[in-house]
Order: sequence, then C-alpha cells, then structure tokens
Amino acid sequence: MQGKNGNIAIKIDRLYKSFGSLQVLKAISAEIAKGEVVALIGPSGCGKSTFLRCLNLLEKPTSGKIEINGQEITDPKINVNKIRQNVGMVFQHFHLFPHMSVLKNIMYAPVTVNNLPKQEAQEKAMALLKKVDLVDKADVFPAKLSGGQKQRVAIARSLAMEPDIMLFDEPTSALDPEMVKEVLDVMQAVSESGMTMAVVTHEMGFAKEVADRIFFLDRGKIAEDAPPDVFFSNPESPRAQQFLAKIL
Amino acid sequence: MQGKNGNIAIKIDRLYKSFGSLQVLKAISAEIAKGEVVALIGPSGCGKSTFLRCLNLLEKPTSGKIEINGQEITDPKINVNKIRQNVGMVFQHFHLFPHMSVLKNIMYAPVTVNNLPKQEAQEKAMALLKKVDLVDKADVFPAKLSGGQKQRVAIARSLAMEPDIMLFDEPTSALDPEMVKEVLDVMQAVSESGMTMAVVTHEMGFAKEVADRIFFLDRGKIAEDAPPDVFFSNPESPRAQQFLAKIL
Amino acid sequence: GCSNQETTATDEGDSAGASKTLVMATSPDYPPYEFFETAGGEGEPIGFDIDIAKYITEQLGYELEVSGMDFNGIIPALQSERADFAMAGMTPTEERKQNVDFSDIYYEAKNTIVTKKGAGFDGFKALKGKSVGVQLGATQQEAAQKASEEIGGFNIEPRNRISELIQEVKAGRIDAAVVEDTVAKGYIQNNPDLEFTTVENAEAAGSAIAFPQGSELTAEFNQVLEEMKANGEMEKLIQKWFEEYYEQQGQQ
Amino acid sequence: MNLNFVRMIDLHSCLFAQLNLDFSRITPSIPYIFGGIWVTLQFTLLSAIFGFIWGTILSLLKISSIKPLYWFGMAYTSIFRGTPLLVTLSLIYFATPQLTGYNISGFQAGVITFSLNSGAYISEVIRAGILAVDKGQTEAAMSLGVSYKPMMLDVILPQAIKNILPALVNESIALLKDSALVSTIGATDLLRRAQIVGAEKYVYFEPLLIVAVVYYLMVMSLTLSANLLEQRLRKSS
Amino acid sequence: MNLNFVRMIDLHSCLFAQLNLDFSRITPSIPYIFGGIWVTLQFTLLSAIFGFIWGTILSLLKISSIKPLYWFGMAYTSIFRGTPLLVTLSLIYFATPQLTGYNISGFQAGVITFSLNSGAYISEVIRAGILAVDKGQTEAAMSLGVSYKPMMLDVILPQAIKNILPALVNESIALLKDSALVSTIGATDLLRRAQIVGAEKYVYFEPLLIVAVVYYLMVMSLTLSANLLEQRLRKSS
Ligand SMILES: Nc1ncnc2c1ncn2[C@@H]1O[C@H](COP(=O)(O)OP(=O)(O)OP(=O)(O)O)[C@@H](O)[C@H]1O
Ligand SMILES: Nc1ncnc2c1ncn2[C@@H]1O[C@H](COP(=O)(O)OP(=O)(O)OP(=O)(O)O)[C@@H](O)[C@H]1O
Ligand SMILES: NC(=[NH2+])NCCC[C@H](N)C(=O)O
Ligand SMILES: [Mg+2]
Ligand SMILES: [Mg+2]
Repeated sequence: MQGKNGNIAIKIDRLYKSFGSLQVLKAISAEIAKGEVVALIGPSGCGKSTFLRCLNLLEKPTSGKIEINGQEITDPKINVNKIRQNVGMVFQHFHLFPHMSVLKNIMYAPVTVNNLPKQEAQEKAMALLKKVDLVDKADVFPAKLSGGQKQRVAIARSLAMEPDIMLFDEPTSALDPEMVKEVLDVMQAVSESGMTMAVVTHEMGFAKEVADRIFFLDRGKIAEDAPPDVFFSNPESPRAQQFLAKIL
Repeated sequence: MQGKNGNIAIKIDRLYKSFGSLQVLKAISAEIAKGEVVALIGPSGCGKSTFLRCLNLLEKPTSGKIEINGQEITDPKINVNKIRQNVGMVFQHFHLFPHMSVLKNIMYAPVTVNNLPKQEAQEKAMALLKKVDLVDKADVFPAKLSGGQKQRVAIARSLAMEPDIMLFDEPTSALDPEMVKEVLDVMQAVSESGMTMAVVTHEMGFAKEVADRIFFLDRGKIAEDAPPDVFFSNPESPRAQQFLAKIL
Repeated sequence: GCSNQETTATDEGDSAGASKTLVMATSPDYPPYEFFETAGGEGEPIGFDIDIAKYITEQLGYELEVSGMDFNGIIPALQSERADFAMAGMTPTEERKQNVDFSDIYYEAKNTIVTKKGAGFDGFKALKGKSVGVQLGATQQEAAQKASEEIGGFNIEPRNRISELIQEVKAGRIDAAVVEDTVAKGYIQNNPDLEFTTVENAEAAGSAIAFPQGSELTAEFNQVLEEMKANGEMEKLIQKWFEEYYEQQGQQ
Repeated sequence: MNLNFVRMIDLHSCLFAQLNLDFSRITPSIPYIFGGIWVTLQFTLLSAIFGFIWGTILSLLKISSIKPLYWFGMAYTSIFRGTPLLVTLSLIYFATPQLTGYNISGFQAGVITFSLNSGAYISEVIRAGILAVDKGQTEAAMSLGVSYKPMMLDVILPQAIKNILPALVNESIALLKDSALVSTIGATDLLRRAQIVGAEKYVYFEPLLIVAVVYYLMVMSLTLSANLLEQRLRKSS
Repeated sequence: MNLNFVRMIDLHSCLFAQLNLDFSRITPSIPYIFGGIWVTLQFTLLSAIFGFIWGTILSLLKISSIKPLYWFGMAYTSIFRGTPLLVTLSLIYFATPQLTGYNISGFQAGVITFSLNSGAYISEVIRAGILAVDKGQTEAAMSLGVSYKPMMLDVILPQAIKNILPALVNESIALLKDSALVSTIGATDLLRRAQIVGAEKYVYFEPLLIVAVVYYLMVMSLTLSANLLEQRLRKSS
C-alpha cells in the first residue's frame, strides 16, 4: 500500500456521501501516496465522480474523514478555498471561461487568488502553454479550439495554481477519438513530473500504462484495489470480471 | 467490387452536397452490394453523417445520382416517403418517441404507414423485441431505459418497417462503454441476417470483425475503399495512416 | 361591391313583437343627475336624468337601457349610433350642436369652483397661475379655458370623471375643480374638507337631451318634456333629487 | 411580544391613519364590487378560449409554406404586439359600430380585442412549442417513411403540448391582469365597479384597495395551479 | 392585375368609407399629438433606468442567503406580478399625496409605478440570467480556489449579461406599450393627447389611429434594434 516515496498525499477514512435518501458512497477508506497515479474505473453511476468531487469539497461528504497532506479537510472550520487551491480538477466538459482568451483563462486564478503580478502570471501561463503545446493559441478564445485543445488548456489552467494533487473526471470522454491521444499524452507528462493524480477514465490503455494503481468502484464501494497488471489480467471480484468482459 | 451475391443495393454516382458555400461531399461515387456491410470511418466533420443522410434523403443532394435497388431516388418526382420506408436509419441519440411505450414505438410506423392491423403489428413488434432481447421492456417508456436498451429499441423500430437497407450513424458513441457491446451484438446479428448496412462508427473492433468493406472519408471524398484486413494492416493514403495512428 | 348598411341594430329591426328598446348613453359619475346605486349588489343607475328618461320612454312606449361611459365618450357614442339618446346633464353648446341634436333645456344650473376648505379662491381671478381641474369634454373645460384667457392664465387639468377631479382636489394636486353647483353640493356634503363658491358665469349651464343628428326621437322627446313641465312631474323630480336626496345624504 | 413587532404595528396603523381609510361607508356596496369578479372571470375565460382557437389557426398560418398565409400571420402578430392594448381596445370599441353598424358593448369589444391580441401571443407560443421539439424526432419519423400529417399529429404535437401548456396558463394570467383595461370602455368589471362605488360614495381609495387584493388573490391562485401543472408535466416526462 | 386584388382594394376603400375618416379637422392638432411622443419616450426611458437599478437590487436580495431579504424580494415580486398595472397605478397616484403630503403628478406617479413594477420583472430576468450560466463555470472557478465575490464579478455576471440583455430590451418594449396607461391619470402622453383632441374636435377615431401608428413605429424600431443586438451577441460567442 506504500506509494512511490512513502508519504501519504490523500487519506480517506470511512467516507460516506448521500444525496437525500440515495447513498452514493459507502464507507470508502483508502490512501494515496505522494506522486502516485490512481485510475478510478467502474460502471456508470457507481459513484466515481462523486468520490472525486469529495476530494476537493465540490461535494460535502456526509460523514467520514479526508486528509490531504496530513490536513483534515472535512473539518468544518477549514478554509475551503485554500484547500481547493491545492487540489486541481479537470472536468469532462472542460468548463473553460468562454469570455476570456486562453492566456487569460490560465492567468485568472493565480492573479485573482494568489495576487501574482500580471507579468509573472503571464510568463508562467506561457510556460504552461508550451508544456501543453498550445503557445500559438494564447490569444484565441475557447470557442475556436477543438475539444482536445480545450482540455489541454483546462489542464494548464489547473496546473497554474501549482496544486499538489490533480483530479481528472473522464477527461477524454467528450472528445472525438482522434483527440484522445493528445490529451492522454499531456496527462502522462504531468504524471511523470511527480504529480499525485486521481483519474476517472474509460481509457483502459491509459489505465494500464500510466496508473500505479486501479480502484474499481462498484455501488459506492471500492470493490477492488490493485496494480493494473494484476487487475487487468486477473480481476478478483465477479463484478470486475463482468465489467472487463463487457468493456474489452 | 462485387458484394456477397453480386446484386447492387446502392449505387452512388458523382454525389455532391453543399451547405451554402460549404462543400461537404465532393463527387462521391460508390457501389454497395446487397447484403454487404460497409463501415464509414474518418475524422470528425469529414462528411460521414451527411453522406449517410443523403442515402435516405434526409439531406437533399446538391447534384449527382443515387440508385437504390436500381431505382433513382434523386429523381425529383420520386415519393420520398416510399423510399425511406425501404431504408432504415439508426441515430447516435436514438430519437425514440418519448411519449410512446417501447411497443408503441415499434408498432407506430407499420400501423400508420403500412396500415398493418394492430394485432399483427404487435406480434411483429414482440418478435423484434425478442430479437433485441427486450421483451420484458415492452410496456416501459423510453425514459426508463438505459442508453444501450434505447438503441436496441431504435434498431427494432427501424427493422419493423422491413427495410432492405439499414443506415447507422455512430450508433454507439452516445453509450456508456459497458453498453456498447450489447448494441454491437444486435447489429452483428442483423448483418448476419443478410441486411445491407452502412455504418458510421468509431468502433474499430466492430469495423474489423463485421464490415465487409471500409470507406475512409476525408474532406468529403472517399479517400480509401478497402476490405478491413487490408485497410487496418496496410492503409494506403497518408491521411488514413495518420488517422489510424491517432485512434489506436 | 360597397354596400352601405345604414341600418343599425336599434332601427326598426325587431319592432315586430315587444316594444323597441332605446339605449341611453350617460356618464354615471354625476350625482344627483346620474350615478349608480350599488348597495343592493346589482348596480342600478339612478338619478334625476335617469328618472326623466324612464318617464319619457314609458310615455312613448319604449324600453330603456342605460349604457354608462366616460363623459367624453358620449358624443362619439351618439355619432356612431351606439346610443339612441344621451342624458348626462349635458349643456347644448354651438360646437356640440354641429355634431348632435338637442332637445329643449329641462334644467338650469350654475358652475362653481370646488376647493379645499379655507383655500380662499373666490373666483377665477384668484386662480391665476394655479391648476384648475375640469371634466374632459365638458362645458366646464371651455368655461375654464375662456376664463384662463381673460385673466392671463392657469393650468387646465382635464380628467375623465368628476369623482377623480374631487379626489385630485383633496390630494391637493389641483387647486380647484370647476363643477356644477347641484353636483358640487353632494361632494361637499360628503367631504367636510372641501368647499365651493359659485362663479360669476356669463352663460347658464342648462341641461338638455342629446340625439344623433337627424334623429326622429328629438321631437317625440320634446313633446313629453313639455308635458312634464306642465303636469308637475318635472317639479316633483327636481324636488326629489335636488332637495330630498341631499337631506338624506346629510342624515347619513 | 418584542418591541420591533410593536413598532411595526404602530407604523402600520400610522400609515393607515394618514390614509384616513374608512371602509364602513362602502360596506353595503361590497357585494356589488364582488359581482365584478364574475364579470372579470367571464371576460378572461372567453378571451382565453377565443384567443386559443385563433392563436392555433395563426400558428398554423405561420408555419405554413404558402407565402401569403405566412405573411398575413407575421404581419398580424407584429401589429398586435406593436400597439398598446389600451389603444387597440379603444380603436375596436369605436370602430366596430362605424364599420359594421353593430352596437358593440364594452364587454364585447373587450373580448374581441383581447382575443385578437392574445391570439397573436398564443400563436407565438404554439409555434415556439412546435419548434422546440427535438429535430431528431422529426428525422426519426421521416426516416420511418411517416408523412407530414401523421408526423405532426402523432409525434410532434403531443410533445409540443408539454412546452405549450405552462406558457398558455401564463398567457391567461396576463389576460386576467389586462382585463382591468376594459374598465376604460365602460364594462362593469372589478375595477370599473370600484370606480363607480367611489363616485357614488365619494370615497376613492378604499374600493381600489379592495379590488387590488381581489385581483392579487385571483392571480395567485392561477399561478399556483400553473406551478402544480408544470410540476406534474415535468414528473410525467 | 388579377381580380382578387381589385376586390381587395375595393373592400379597403369600402371599409374606410364607412369609417368616414376625416383627418382634415384634426390637422392643426397633429403637432400637439406628436408632442406626446417625447412625453411617452421620456416616461419609458426614466422607468427603464429606475426599473433596472431597482431590479438589480431586488435580484441580489432574491439570491441572498439572508432570509428576511430573500422573503422581502419574493413577496415584493409576487405583489407586483399579481396586481393589474392599472390598479397599482391608480393606487399609487391617489395614495401618495395622502401618505406623504407630496402632490405627485401623473407623470411622476407613472414613473414610480412603472419603475416599481418593471423592477419586479427585471429582477426575475437578472436572476434567471445568473442561474442560466452553466453550473460547470461555478465549479471550475471554485475548484481553482476562487472565492464568491470575484467568481460572481469576473466569471458569472459577464456571461449572464448575454442572457439578460435581450430580455431587458423586451422589458423596455413592454414598458413603452404599457406607458399608454398613464393617460388614465392625466399625464399628457400620446394616448391622452389623442383623447383630448378627440374631445375637443368631436372626432374620436382619427387621433387614435394616428397614435396607434406612432406607437407601432416606435415599438418596431425598438424590436429591430433588439434583434440586431441579439444577433451580434450570438455572433460574438
Ligand atoms: N447532485 C446530485 N444529486 C442527486 N443525485 C446525484 C447527484 N450527483 C450524483 N447523483 C447520483 O449519484 C450516483 C453516482 O453518481 P456519479 O456521478 O458519482 O456516478 P459516476 O460513477 O461518475 O457515473 P458516470 O460514469 O455516469 O459519470 C448516481 O446515481 C447519480 O444519479
Ligand atoms: N445542416 C447543416 N448546415 C450547415 N453545415 C452543416 C450541416 N450539417 C453538417 N454541416 C457541416 O458539414 C460538415 C460535415 O458534417 P458531418 O456531420 O457530415 O460530419 P461527420 O463526418 O459526421 O462528423 P462527426 O464525426 O463530427 O459526426 C461539417 O463541417 C458540418 O459543420
Ligand atoms: N355626467 C356628467 N359628468 N356630465 C357633465 C356635464 C357637464 C356640463 N354640463 C356639460 O354639458 O358639459
Ligand atoms: Mg461521472
Ligand atoms: Mg456525424
């Protein structure tokens, strides 16, 4: 259960989440090490998004404890915005700010939240655009970008806050097939820079290749927690076996 | 170029289609034999949907000739509804009639268009529901179905008109990954019953296994027309090579 | 083709069976001439003019139907033959005579100025520079206009209904309203904060019945009016509405 | 009882004191005023029914492919949407006798004007409801070989109704409120009765206040039923 | 020229003949009537501006988490949406002097009533505009650690404006049309001037027809600019 360097980035202890009478997450406990990449997979509606959204408090857990870098974020007295600055999130539908240019999208949070001088923020944004290979799109508005380009900008926007942890919720499922790879490549590069990542994905190739561990969620529980080679070649639970049979 | 039994089901001759000043299809010519299954693949926006929609006159071709079973459907004096009864279509987003039960969805066109007695139409619909393995959902409304179930009903609805040809426009891309297979299985069964099929798809597995031929469309033209084994192992055009490199 | 239908619904159309109904246009904001008795829940038009109209139509063998509207709509109603005659304490002026026909005058009244108690306006002269309310389309509007020209100007504020005018005076939005004495009396009695003074007016404000131009009713009505004056019926009604009515009001 | 509350009551009675409200004088006339509820409701109902029929016809004209019908529908809508109701009302009230020789009453002129006017609005509602049905539905029906008429009747209209119904109730609410305009042409609706009582009893404000409350209650009950309807429709889909 | 067309002309002249239109009598008064254009426009403009300011405040109350503010905003909106404008107008016109001792003019009472009234509608428009912005935008901003105020000002409101602007123009059009109601409380706007001229000259129909046309032209030009605006907004996104 120890990650790449022995330190715990995320510790989850008996996490419950309900929407009204619907119990979506049931007693989830897990640890994710610093620098580790975890792929979350499972059937539709099993609670993957909800789980991810609890990690940056976009959903308020019903009960249970979440620690990030040793700090308990489920503490009601916590400054939620401070926590979120440290946990980046990339959405299926990008959610770029449509009325800001690509550059402004990336600069916005550092300038507004961290009071970074504009000059500095712009330099940083340009560096990030270089990383996601979109330097030439700096002054373009999001509407003019392809899906893959939008998602790469969204990743750069998250990285601009220099988070310790990045969450991805199906970052490639809204993309045309030809654009999937360019996004996955960027994500792989991010993971190689040592980022702790939790990725909800249906891209089994990516899960196999990049993830350090697979969480298979089923009806609100982690039904299986294993390294990819074990999980894909030899899934334990019958649900996982079923799921893989269908998907491959 | 000869299909399974030597008869031509669809013959397309220098088909052009423009939307305003945008030329989408450029001088497409092709023949599809009776009982043949053709997979249409190509990058987004290349004109796959437009091509398909010209075949049942949902789009009016700008110029060129289309013959179905030897009848020229591009003739302006043709009875469009008669043609369409003979060419079924399945859409990415199903388009079931939300205010009719599953059974009514399937019975509607035979009763309304062919004046089939209700009793008979219902028997036929139940037989089709059996084929797509949804007999127990006969009285349910579409909103209660999963995506995969919806698409199987949509296929049954099309089959109820006993068309000679079936068109599929990305029938699985709106589905959760676990539901893709159940739909592809039904499609394979339909193809095995000898139906002539044109299928726009991103499912390369299906294209490889079920299609007799691949049309690779690029910028409004058929850039490559080859059997699947040839196309996937040894694509000729550089565009197809590029496309396959990205997608796999 | 352009076939003109000159006939209106009120013409001979249905004279076969029951007696013909005459529609009377009036502006029921004008106690004691015409107003609504609403306490019963039905909303009966009553008043001096209504009683006269009832008497005349009865004598002549017509049914009577009263149609209420704003005063400035009465002449158009006659012109468009929406009504067969109009009684609304209406004064026959030269201008009006060019548009409608009038009967003989059946009652004379004078104009007054209604003001807040203690305002001290004793005539048009005192109103210079003030705002003066009148009913739109009424003779008081002309009278005020004339007075305004003579004395060098005040603002004329036309309103559709007398009741609005009184309310405006009470609100202090206008300084005075020009109203007939018989009518002003009722409003003063019911609003202790108001008072009125009779103005030194040149021409008297007599009331007559109005008809569409060329109407055959004019002569018939004049004849009955004559009879009423002769047989004391008119005096009885004057007694009823300009004496007894106010006594009753005072008791309430 | 806390102080704030006492002060509020104080303030209220102070406001009312300044208005010198005296309802006792008009108490006998309250049944007469309330009689106007029926007139107003009748008026609204008739206008809504005729408006709906006329609006349906207009909407068919406006999705028609026959150009003169289409243009007539569009021009008609534009005129009624572009002129104040109070102006149209007076015009129709005064023009009808001159044009047709028929001595239209204020009530009738009101029903006609409001039907003609709400027909214009309702036709837009129906047209929008039809256009809001997913284009995929049309395409699915067409690709099954279904022709125009059954497609409209069986597939499109039943779905359009759901978009249309709430808007229709809103249009009825607007009609109910606008109905107060007929008071200006002498129909004895709620508002007019308040004015009449005011003129008889020499009190102006109190009857107005009463009818304001009555209108509010009527509109609220319509609004509530509209919300219930919308909820039920949303549930059923 | 075909027969139908000839018959149409015939019918028209017949209609006008029956109306006995006679504009010559009111020609001298036409400048007086047109003077009302300025009154009507001024009235509409003032009401739109005050209504917008008041509507913005109300919409903030209505998305506020402080309960009394929220309830005030909701009750206020409900009252103004539930009462006919003509009734509110009379109430304010006659109550203000009694309540405040200030002798409000018809014009002022009109501006106040219409501002209060359109404030209620505009607050709904603004609120809906804010709610219509994709929830993903809020979530994206939140997950970057942006706090409420900059999120509203920099991310949500700029996007909401696009939804709001066309609705605001429509509200102004409604205001322009409703402005005819102030004729009932003696403000000398377009409609009132037509009535005054009618009463003076004993021609009722012609001045009404003239102002109907003037209103129509004013509304149409506003509508056209609204359409242009909407198109431009759609293009820019
Ligand atoms: N805000 C919400 N209110 C009510 N129910 C919700 C809400 N969000 C999610 N749910 C429900 O919680 C369950 C889990 O949803 P979640 O989105 O986490 O699933 P998922 O695994 O991400 O599915 P998918 O693969 O479809 O994205 C579902 O049944 C969903 O309907
Ligand atoms: N009705 C239309 N009007 C105008 N342009 C259209 C219309 N339909 C399609 N197009 C344009 O025609 C081109 C081809 O569209 P088409 O939908 O056929 O592509 P496609 O290959 O099916 O793409 P995808 O994989 O995204 O479905 C695109 O540029 C599209 O924007
Ligand atoms: N019912 C009325 N309001 N009548 C007002 C009549 C005023 C005046 N005598 C006139 O003839 O003009
Ligand atoms: Mg999800
Ligand atoms: Mg397509």
